[in-house]
Amino acid sequence: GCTAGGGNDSSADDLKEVKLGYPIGANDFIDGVGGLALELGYLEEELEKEGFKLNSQGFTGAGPAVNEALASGNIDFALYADFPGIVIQSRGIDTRLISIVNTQGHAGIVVGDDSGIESVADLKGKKIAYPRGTFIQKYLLQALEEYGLSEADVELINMTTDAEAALVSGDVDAIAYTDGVIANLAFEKNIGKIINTSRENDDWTGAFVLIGRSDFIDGNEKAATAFLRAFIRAKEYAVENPQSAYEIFAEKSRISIETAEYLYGSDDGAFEFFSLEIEPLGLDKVSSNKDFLINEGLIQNDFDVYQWGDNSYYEEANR
Amino acid sequence: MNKKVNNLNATGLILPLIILLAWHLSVQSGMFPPAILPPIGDVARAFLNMMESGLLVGDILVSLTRVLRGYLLAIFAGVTLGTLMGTSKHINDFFTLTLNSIRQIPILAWIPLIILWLGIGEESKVAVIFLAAFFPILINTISGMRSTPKGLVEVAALYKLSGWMTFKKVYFPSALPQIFVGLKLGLGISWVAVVAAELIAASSGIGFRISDARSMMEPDVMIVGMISIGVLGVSMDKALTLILERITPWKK
Amino acid sequence: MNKKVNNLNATGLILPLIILLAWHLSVQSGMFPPAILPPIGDVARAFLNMMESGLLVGDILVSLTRVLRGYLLAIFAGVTLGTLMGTSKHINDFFTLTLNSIRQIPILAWIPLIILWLGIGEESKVAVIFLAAFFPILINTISGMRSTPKGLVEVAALYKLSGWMTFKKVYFPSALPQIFVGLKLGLGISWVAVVAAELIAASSGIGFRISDARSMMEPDVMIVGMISIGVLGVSMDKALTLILERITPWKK
Amino acid sequence: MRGLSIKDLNKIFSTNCGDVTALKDINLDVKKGEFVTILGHSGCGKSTLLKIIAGLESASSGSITYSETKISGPGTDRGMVFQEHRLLPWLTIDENVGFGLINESRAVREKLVTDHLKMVKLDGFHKAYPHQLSGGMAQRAAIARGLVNNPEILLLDEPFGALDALTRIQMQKEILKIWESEKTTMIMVTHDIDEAIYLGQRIVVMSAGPGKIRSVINGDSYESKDRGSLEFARIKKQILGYFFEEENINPEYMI
Amino acid sequence: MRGLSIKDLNKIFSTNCGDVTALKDINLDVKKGEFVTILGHSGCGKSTLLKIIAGLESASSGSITYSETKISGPGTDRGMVFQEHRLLPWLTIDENVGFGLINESRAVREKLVTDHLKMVKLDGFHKAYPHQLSGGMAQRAAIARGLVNNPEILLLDEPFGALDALTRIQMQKEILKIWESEKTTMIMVTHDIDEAIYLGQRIVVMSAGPGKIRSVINGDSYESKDRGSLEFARIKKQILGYFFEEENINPEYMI
Ligand SMILES: Nc1ncnc2c1ncn2[C@@H]1O[C@H](COP(=O)(O)OP(=O)(O)OP(=O)(O)O)[C@@H](O)[C@H]1O
Ligand SMILES: Nc1ncnc2c1ncn2[C@@H]1O[C@H](COP(=O)(O)OP(=O)(O)OP(=O)(O)O)[C@@H](O)[C@H]1O
Ligand SMILES: [Mg+2]
Ligand SMILES: [Mg+2]
Repeated sequence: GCTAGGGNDSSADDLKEVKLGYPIGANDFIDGVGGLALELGYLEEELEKEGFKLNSQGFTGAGPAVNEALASGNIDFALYADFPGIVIQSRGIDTRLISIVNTQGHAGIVVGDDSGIESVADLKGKKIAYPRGTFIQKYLLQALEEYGLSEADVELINMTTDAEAALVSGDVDAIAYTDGVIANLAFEKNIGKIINTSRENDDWTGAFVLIGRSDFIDGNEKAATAFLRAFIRAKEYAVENPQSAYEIFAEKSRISIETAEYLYGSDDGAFEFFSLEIEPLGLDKVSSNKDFLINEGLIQNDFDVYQWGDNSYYEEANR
Repeated sequence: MNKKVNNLNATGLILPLIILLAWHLSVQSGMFPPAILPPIGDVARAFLNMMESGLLVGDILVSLTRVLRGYLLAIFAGVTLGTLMGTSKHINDFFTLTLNSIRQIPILAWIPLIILWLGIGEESKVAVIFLAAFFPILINTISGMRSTPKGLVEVAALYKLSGWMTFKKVYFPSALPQIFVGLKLGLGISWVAVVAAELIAASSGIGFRISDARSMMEPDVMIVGMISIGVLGVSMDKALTLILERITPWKK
Repeated sequence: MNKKVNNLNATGLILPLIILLAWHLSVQSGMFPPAILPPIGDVARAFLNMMESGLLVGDILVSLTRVLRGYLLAIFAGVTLGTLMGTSKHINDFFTLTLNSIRQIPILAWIPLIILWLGIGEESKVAVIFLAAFFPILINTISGMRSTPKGLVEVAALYKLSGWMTFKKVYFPSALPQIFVGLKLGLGISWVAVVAAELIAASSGIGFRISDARSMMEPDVMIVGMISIGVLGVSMDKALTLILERITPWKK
Repeated sequence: MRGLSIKDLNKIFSTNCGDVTALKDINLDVKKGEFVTILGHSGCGKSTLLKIIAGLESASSGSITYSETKISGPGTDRGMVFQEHRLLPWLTIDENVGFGLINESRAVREKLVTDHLKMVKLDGFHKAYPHQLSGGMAQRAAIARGLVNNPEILLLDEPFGALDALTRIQMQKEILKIWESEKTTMIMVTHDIDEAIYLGQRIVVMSAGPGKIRSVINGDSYESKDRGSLEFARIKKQILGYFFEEENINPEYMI
Repeated sequence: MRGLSIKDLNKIFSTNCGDVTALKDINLDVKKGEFVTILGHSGCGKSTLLKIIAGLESASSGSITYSETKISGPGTDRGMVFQEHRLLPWLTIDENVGFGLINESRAVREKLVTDHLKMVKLDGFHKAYPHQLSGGMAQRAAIARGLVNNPEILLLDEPFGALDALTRIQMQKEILKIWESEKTTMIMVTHDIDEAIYLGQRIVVMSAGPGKIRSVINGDSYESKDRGSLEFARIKKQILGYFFEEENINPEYMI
């Protein structure tokens, strides 16, 4: 990589580069508090204060590429759902869980408008598309169970991409996907209605995390702290100006303000779900997600999530 | 003949061995993280596991069926249309612009439309493979037909051979070596496309296994998948070479 | 000559017009949901918006640079290695097995290794395009070299032409038409691979735009991307045809 | 008229060095069953003329009819042996020779092919491929192909050019035998003056630049078929005279 | 010995119909500056023999030396004109003719090419491509290519087969002129007995199945160069005798 862009700016040259990777679905933007910190420039500012220069990079098509970049040392930090983080840690790449940025990653189920399906219970015998190996898989199984259905009662179809085309063409009856996607389908594109979301049960939600390579963080602890500081500032901004925060989310994700409010306004602008801190509740959730992955045979190596998480950066940032 | 084949195999094995050695040494040196480039032993173990559980054979059969269906369709359509386009200027003019445009469009971009038209069953996976294999076969067939010596076409004209007979006796055998270049390329690309095809609602198949292993960071399984495809592809390619030799006895 | 080109364009436009009409009618009839197949008007509007904002031109320039770099590298490597393999049995034996295996392996499966070796910058995107374009060029070059008439090679041997001069004066011009078949296929595939390439850490480029629009369910933007690639690809393909005609004046 | 009639025929090729007039104002009638030989400098349009008669090239202007019907393409009434052998590389010799007999039954085809391969002394090479034959052998196979389906007019473009002296004499006799028994109309291009006189009832002498008919000589007398006769020598001298008109070579030298 | 020496040469091809012995026990010495012509039935191995001398084919057994050195491949001391013209389709006629002069300066090359194109009467076709020429014109260009770089031995494989009578005579005279002025050793395959006697100091008669040397005839006397002489007729009769040995054709008929 040739990064020597402006050779005469000596102060910029002295800064050490920190590379952050995250999955993107839309317009090079990651949802949530991280996206807000990036968009508002806080992340860049905080890192610069500690002598770092931010190089952020979105990865189309989510998880795997971010993990590959992290494993091969092409990025230092990753901001994404806890599932890929668990996968990479379980694969023996030495990483550190620095922050649980969101303890309420939502998912939902959307069906065709005139399908006659009103609740999860009606899904008996139907085809449901879902992305295998993500927290949505866990949510879907839990939701089905809650409504008295087992895996055998429905036809589950693994679709990591293009599920919406299958819904539109009638090849599947329902899609389980992330909150953002189903809201987009239901409210923006008007091609379906939401029959269930993880808002119903906090156990069904996923978590979003910031992790970093241990060999980078050791010696560059200040970079990790700077991330947390920026996130804290972004959360404060959102709490103080909820309306502008919704606007930013709406604009960057190309959705309407109403949809943004639906997605982020569940606690009326308190933004409690941007926990940032690594507290026991969040760790429990991550740990149960890890257990799910192991039970499903998706990963083999167990590890201790409570050891993985390291709240010292949050504490340092709050000091 | 037989001796030649053996010779080829011996020389051909040098480079793979060098690659294996380089792989082994670079993993040993700790240069690459095993989460991306695992030790050869891990791959062997993953292979044995997948063989034992029947997973690998199952995946191969599923993907092989898809590849064969898409590829055979592509041969049929590519050779037929290629013949028409290579021998008739009108047909050529009619299709060239459209096919040339379609040819450039990424396969991944087709997937939503393919799902819309063909659903999420086998048809759509076969269609993706067809779309990938069709163009190399088409273009090589056209070019092969065009390079048929005019003198020989004149001989057919002289004996008033029907269009079909002229095709069978002159154009086709003349174009055959180049059609086979297309068939080989098309076959290779069919296997390349199998991953894209199995992004559409698949839960088995070697392409699905590769994507799945990738998202679960199981490079050993992934490499087993890659090697399986390599071996399958090479075997089918070799079969094509033998068929070509068999059906073109005039080429020595 | 000029008239011929115009003729071709006129006939070639019939099919695209039919397709446009079918598109229009099927959208009007409500057969397909606009979320997947939007009205032509929407696509035109999206096109104008993207032109106005400079997004489209920017994306095209980014992707064009990548395609050109990967493609030119593939031409260089494919023609060089293809010449060596097509003219020397030893070199051919040495590489065939390995390259034939690699050729079958899905590009998407290479991405982890490419990231490992080349990082997430431009190099890795260029590598994906290279990998896709290389094989059609290689295989057609080999086949073209092999079909050089032995009688003409004998003439070069008679005059004790050096290996290089024999290549330049005999093998190369003889193989040229088929090398161009490879160049055309390789070019098409470069554009097909641009989406796969831009799945690696990209935030602009026409392939990125397509993936992005796809996940955002913006079929109008997606179709603008597809058509842009189609138009670009056809123009470059046409340019290749003209170059071939220019440099092979002996072909009428 | 029953037979071939060529009127005011012109043929112009356009090339990258401008237009080339290959044939200019050709007028020639060939009666049914006649044996006409054509002599002329290299490049004077002999092959082009045969191809136009065969229907493989179209005339730029003028008319050409056979049995009162305009020739607008090839027909099974006309056969041709090309200057190059034009055997199909992927067919064995017997398949090549049987190429024009595709509509015949297998048995008939095999019989005819075997007979003709014997005639051109290629028995034993039934299953060989063209690239395994010498130049002369390939040309003999091509002659067999031209004869095998017994056309009404046979167009021969220097068919014996690649043959050795003995085979050549034998082939000349075979052609005469076929001509006499089958009443085939023969139009043969040759560059051997002796051959043209020996075989042709009429000898058409063409001149080049542009290709025109210089003269048509009658060589149908019994005398002219005897290579030792005075008549033969006279005709040869006359032809050489036309050839050497523009040159300063003494035709005597050649005889 | 200065010159070419062939000892116990054999050549066997393996084909799908089994092995073909193309040449059997060939022994022949050609002195420097000599003009040898080779006659023989089609398929008796004449082209194969020339290719082995040129170094383009290897012998199956036996030895072949030039100036005491074993021939193991082509050399600029030996030139060849092939039975088919073998012009490179992508080169214009002047580039084709200048093909063997790649190491010469541009000026020298142009001069030599222009001279030789004039000699074979192809001036005006400098920039044409081979496919635009008639068969005879292409063969003339090939002859020019063979002559242009003035080899010590020139191997000619039926070079005049496709030429018309006049051009043929002119080319024969040109070849003789070059032979006399350049002292080039010439080995020419032909199927024209008159030509073989007229040009050759010695005439090698080959017989087929397998290809062997039947006889070598001396034709170097002044008398034998006169086509009207008794000596000429005697040699011709002798050759036809060899040819017709196995056949029941009266050689008288041909003379
Ligand atoms: N590449 C080859 N493979 C197999 N057989 C061959 C090959 N080339 C020549 N032959 C055989 O060798 C014999 C001699 O061939 P060659 O071309 O030398 O004959 P020739 O004397 O030049 O005949 P012609 O006068 O017809 O040119 C023939 O029987 C031919 O079938
Ligand atoms: N396809 C073509 N394109 C352009 N010019 C051509 C073409 N075919 C033939 N000619 C030209 O037409 C003229 C006559 O050619 P043709 O082959 O009929 O001569 P020919 O009398 O058969 O000569 P030869 O005895 O050498 O075979 C030549 O000047 C040649 O250059
Ligand atoms: Mg001719
Ligand atoms: Mg020969």
